[in-house]
Amino acid sequence: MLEITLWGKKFKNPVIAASGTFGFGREYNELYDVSVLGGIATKGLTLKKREGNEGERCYETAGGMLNSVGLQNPGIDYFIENELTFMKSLNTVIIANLSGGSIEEYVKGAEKLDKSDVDIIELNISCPNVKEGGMNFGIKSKVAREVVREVRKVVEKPLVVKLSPNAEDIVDMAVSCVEEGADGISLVNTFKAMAIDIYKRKPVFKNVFAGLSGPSIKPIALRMVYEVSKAVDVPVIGLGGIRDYKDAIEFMMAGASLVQVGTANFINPFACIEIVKGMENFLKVQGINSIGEIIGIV
Amino acid sequence: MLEITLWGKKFKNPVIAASGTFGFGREYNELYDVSVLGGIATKGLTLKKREGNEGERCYETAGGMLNSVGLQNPGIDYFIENELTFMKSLNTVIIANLSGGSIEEYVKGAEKLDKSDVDIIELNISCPNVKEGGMNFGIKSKVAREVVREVRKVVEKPLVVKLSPNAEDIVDMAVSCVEEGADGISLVNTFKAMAIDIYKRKPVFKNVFAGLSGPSIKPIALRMVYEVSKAVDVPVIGLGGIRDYKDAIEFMMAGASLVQVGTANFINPFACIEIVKGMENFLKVQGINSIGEIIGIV
Amino acid sequence: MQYKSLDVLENVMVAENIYKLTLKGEYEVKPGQFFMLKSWEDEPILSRPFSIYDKGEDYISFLYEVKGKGTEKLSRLKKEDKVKVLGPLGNGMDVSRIKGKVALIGGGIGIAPLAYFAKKIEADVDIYFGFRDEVYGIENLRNKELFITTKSGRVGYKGYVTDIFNPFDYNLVITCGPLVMMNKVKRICEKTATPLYLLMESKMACGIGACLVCACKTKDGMRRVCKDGPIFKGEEVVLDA
Amino acid sequence: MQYKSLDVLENVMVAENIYKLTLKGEYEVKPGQFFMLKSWEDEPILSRPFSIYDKGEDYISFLYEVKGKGTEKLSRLKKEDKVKVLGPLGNGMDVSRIKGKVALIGGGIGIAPLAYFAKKIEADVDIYFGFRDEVYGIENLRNKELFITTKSGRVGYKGYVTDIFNPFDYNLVITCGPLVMMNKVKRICEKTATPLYLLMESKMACGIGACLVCACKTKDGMRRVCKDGPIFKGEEVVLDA
Ligand SMILES: Cc1cc2nc3c(=O)[nH]c(=O)nc-3n(C[C@H](O)[C@H](O)[C@H](O)COP(=O)(O)OP(=O)(O)OC[C@H]3O[C@@H](n4cnc5c(N)ncnc54)[C@H](O)[C@@H]3O)c2cc1C
Ligand SMILES: Cc1cc2nc3c(=O)[nH]c(=O)nc-3n(C[C@H](O)[C@H](O)[C@H](O)COP(=O)(O)OP(=O)(O)OC[C@H]3O[C@@H](n4cnc5c(N)ncnc54)[C@H](O)[C@@H]3O)c2cc1C
Ligand SMILES: Cc1cc2nc3c(=O)[nH]c(=O)nc-3n(C[C@H](O)[C@H](O)[C@H](O)COP(=O)(O)O)c2cc1C
Ligand SMILES: Cc1cc2nc3c(=O)[nH]c(=O)nc-3n(C[C@H](O)[C@H](O)[C@H](O)COP(=O)(O)O)c2cc1C
Ligand code: FES
Ligand code: FES
Repeated sequence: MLEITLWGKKFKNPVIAASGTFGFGREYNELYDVSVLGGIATKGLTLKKREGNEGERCYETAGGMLNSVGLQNPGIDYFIENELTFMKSLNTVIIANLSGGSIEEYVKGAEKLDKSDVDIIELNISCPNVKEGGMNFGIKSKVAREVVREVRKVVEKPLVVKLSPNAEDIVDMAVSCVEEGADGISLVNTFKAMAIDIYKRKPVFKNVFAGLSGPSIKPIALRMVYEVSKAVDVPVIGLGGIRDYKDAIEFMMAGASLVQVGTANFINPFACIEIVKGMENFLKVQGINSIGEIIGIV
Repeated sequence: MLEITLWGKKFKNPVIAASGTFGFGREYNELYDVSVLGGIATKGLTLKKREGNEGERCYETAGGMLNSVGLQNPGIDYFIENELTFMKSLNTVIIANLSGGSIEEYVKGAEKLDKSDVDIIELNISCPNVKEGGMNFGIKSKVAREVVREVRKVVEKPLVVKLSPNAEDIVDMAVSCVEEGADGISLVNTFKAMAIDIYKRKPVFKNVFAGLSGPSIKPIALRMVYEVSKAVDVPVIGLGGIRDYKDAIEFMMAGASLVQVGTANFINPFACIEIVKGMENFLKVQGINSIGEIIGIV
Repeated sequence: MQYKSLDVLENVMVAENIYKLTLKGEYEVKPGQFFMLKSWEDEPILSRPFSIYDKGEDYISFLYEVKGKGTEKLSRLKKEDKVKVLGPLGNGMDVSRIKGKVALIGGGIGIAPLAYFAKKIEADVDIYFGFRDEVYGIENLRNKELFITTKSGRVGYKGYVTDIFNPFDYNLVITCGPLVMMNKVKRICEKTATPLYLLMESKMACGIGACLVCACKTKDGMRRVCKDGPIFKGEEVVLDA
Repeated sequence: MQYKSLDVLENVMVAENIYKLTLKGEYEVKPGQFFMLKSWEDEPILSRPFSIYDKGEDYISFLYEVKGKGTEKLSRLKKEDKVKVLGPLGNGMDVSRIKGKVALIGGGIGIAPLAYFAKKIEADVDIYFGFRDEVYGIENLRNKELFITTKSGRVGYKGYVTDIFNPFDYNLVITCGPLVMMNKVKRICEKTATPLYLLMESKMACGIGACLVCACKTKDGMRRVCKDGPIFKGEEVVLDA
């Protein structure tokens, strides 16, 4: 009922754990059998190991949280050697989230992942372009185009591009990525935001800015998913603040073929499985035979 | 201690009731003496009376709300004849929020308001451009420039431009408006967002999209105020999700000279006065002599 | 209009999903007026409007149905808990001026405000209350002419209030309930040109007339349920249902 | 590791701003392990980490200081309320292997986990607890060598634990408390090369090692307080304070 096949991959259900909130699946698998999920997106992977940011990494806001983890990860080689075999054993679709600081870094990382056993590559373009003054690759369509074009050249696996909600024009961004060969679009990543410690009279985060996620961003994320779904003809993965099955259904009705769940895992460690069960129930009660029927119905 | 003078106008304190959430001050004045506020921004005024939107006008989200009031207002002439005298009697700074559907409409409205007794004109560019397919004036700097330029020609009073957070590039937008003669910048208006009724399988709002406001948007609004304050040399009015004095202090430390309080009035009808008192206390406890000392300190 | 924190005196379930909440406080309230209540901290961010259901010297009470997050949280209130209360709000009706015979027509939880009308109207009153199955909210109406209908037939006439109500008999009709019911009542009254008042509902944000969120479509344009209403004249209101 | 909803057996104030919370539940827990607790619905969105303070066959208890929104909400818990509990989490320590003489050095609410260490360590233990003014969390330590310091001088030695603690006497030191204190203890122990373990704190999101929010800077790079810790070897940790 919840099954869906995209890019030749069979998803047991449309619920995927979002990148950066689920590690490589090991930890949540100690809590419940994560193979019931539709898929898992890995922590953002870079060519080389990264230590991530110093100082505060997390700060709560009304209905959401700011994070400044800064792409801490063990590097792609380590991932392939030490984590991927375990992940593949989980019997769910494995999505490698590819991050980078330059086009070359993205391309080299993509080459490695494309040769590995991951099912799908999710290109995270919400990364600071270290060579170009640190502006995010995901802001200007022109810049994003270049990354997608170069990465596409070396990737044979399904390539999903994950957009930043900070993009100047989210629809133009999505269309540009598809034109450059993206097989799918996922959105949204975190919103550029900040917090100030009024007693210390300083930003809470060393980097000043941090990424906002969680239920608070849902209405904006949903709008973006709706707009993008109407504009592109590749599958869209919707995310941003999904915390229960109702939110997930909203994203699918808005046009998403799959959804991802991030911050909600922290709000409720069983969030992903409860969403799967909730969606199943919803379809039954509403007399819907297959989830496909409601995708983009709005 | 909280007093601040800008554009030759004396504000008792930096707390202003935000446009559209405080009517013309009459209603909240039945609850408490609104003359204790630094100022009041009127409901968005258009040249002609408007009935606003049909269908749902309000929907709650995590830490925020969506509204689709659609600029219902009695028109500028009615305002000047029937509301302004009362507002002026309140002994606080009166900011007329000017909205419009075309450049001519803005200009004609501005002419009338400029001849009236309002203290400041706040140009709300988050309005759909009826003539150009309904795209918001506040998205592209080029379009906003035109409105500001034309309105500036007919306005002698202080002219503050209120930005939309949906602008493609908020800093470029602010700089453009200042270049065209804005005396100040206020930000942010509501975020373009949506909600879906999963049982009816339809958007909650007739217009599909609605504006997100409230505590949930604060971290993004604060970031934008910080960025804009660093980029322009006119005073900035910060708003978006302020619900207590701590939020207000954050905005001022980020660079705002004044703050506005919108949705929080609904969360707590005494929000504005509690924020004024809270700021006063904060300054005392922190040994700060004048609010000016912390503006932009971060 | 005041904004206060009041003590809960009682919060009891009176029927399935229906509760009666009594708060300690002294107020002057007209029938049809309402209060914005909030007994929680963060979510939902807005208060919820409830009509005055009953009132004594030092208390006010509300009859409410649990519908969503807000009313669910209200239902958990215990004696001595606190509720934030804004009100009284809305136009309400000066019932001392009413002359002739009055019909009060309520459906479901829409009977809540009408029970207070019944208590305060000194003129001759007939009450028509329609329920799905269980009957509630009639404990103050013992000496009145009370016609009950239930859809299930459990109590009173099996069917709808609009089946048994005849506008000929009345000089004034006041109604509150689901839109479909009010719409029917409106059409019935139009036939006989019987003066009608409707108690309208709408999602609210400020509750005091400042935000224009609670629009009601009328012949004179959009009006505010919270300030210009919730009582509107039958001929004024444009019902979409 | 489990995620469950547990009943509150008791929630009492034991000193100013310090509460002891006891929950009904059977767990196997090592000293130094912790649980993520949440007794509220919406805000704050995240659970809060608390060290195991005491444990019986069918209960676990926590000693906590009210700091912000989360702990304030915990402090309102009453018997029979529910708390969502994820755990036990973190490395904890296998104290049965400890040999020789141990010093436990705690400051403020940092004594909470150490009280459980004291209860479980069978080797010879000296306890050094420093407080600002009021003393708490020592009810299970009656038969132990306990050195109390208070900044105010109200109880025990007037001053800091680090004034009276001599590392020469110990084969192992375990410390938990404010960063400044732990930093001092670390420097003291380094002089005598006394093996030291620190219980680190950090803001947490997932609590189980998945999100990398709870980073602790170590000689081997950033490590997770919730999974690789909260107990770290003294020589590993890079303290910024
Ligand atoms: C002037 C006025 C007086 C009222 N008096 C009473 C009363 O005496 N007793 C009583 O039980 N209810 C009364 N209501 C309705 C009551 O305010 C809503 O049922 C309540 O706000 C629902 O809140 P919730 O958080 O439980 O539900 P939500 O989660 O907000 O919504 C649950 C469902 O109820 C609908 N709903 C929400 N708010 C309203 C609303 N204001 N009007 C209509 N539908 C709504 C939603 O669309 C949704 O379908 C009154 C409403 C108004 C405007
Ligand atoms: C492994 C571990 C075990 C802990 N054990 C205990 C315990 O047994 N008893 C106890 O009282 N406390 C313990 N803490 C600290 C406790 O988790 C925090 O005090 C609590 O999360 C504060 O929540 P709050 O919502 O009340 O405060 P908030 O509103 O979140 O914050 C209030 C203040 O506390 C600071 N703060 C918040 N979270 C933390 C944190 N995790 N570490 C350090 N400072 C923080 C904030 O920066 C702020 O200054 C432990 C922390 C960790 C990481
Ligand atoms: C702690 C944390 C770490 C994240 N790390 C990554 C990452 O490495 N790569 C990425 O593409 N997105 C990352 N994200 C973004 C999420 O995958 C997701 O896009 C975002 O949080 C919005 O979804 P949510 O509201 O469901 O969390 C991270 C989010 C959080 C909260
Ligand atoms: C019900 C409602 C009506 C509004 N109407 C207007 C308006 O007419 N003109 C305008 O410039 N902004 C309007 N706004 C936007 C607010 O002034 C403010 O910019 C926005 O809500 C963000 O601030 P807040 O989070 O404090 O509410 C409205 C907001 C709300 C919630
Ligand atoms: S609820 Fe704000 S005007 Fe009625
Ligand atoms: S809190 Fe998530 S890794 Fe430690």
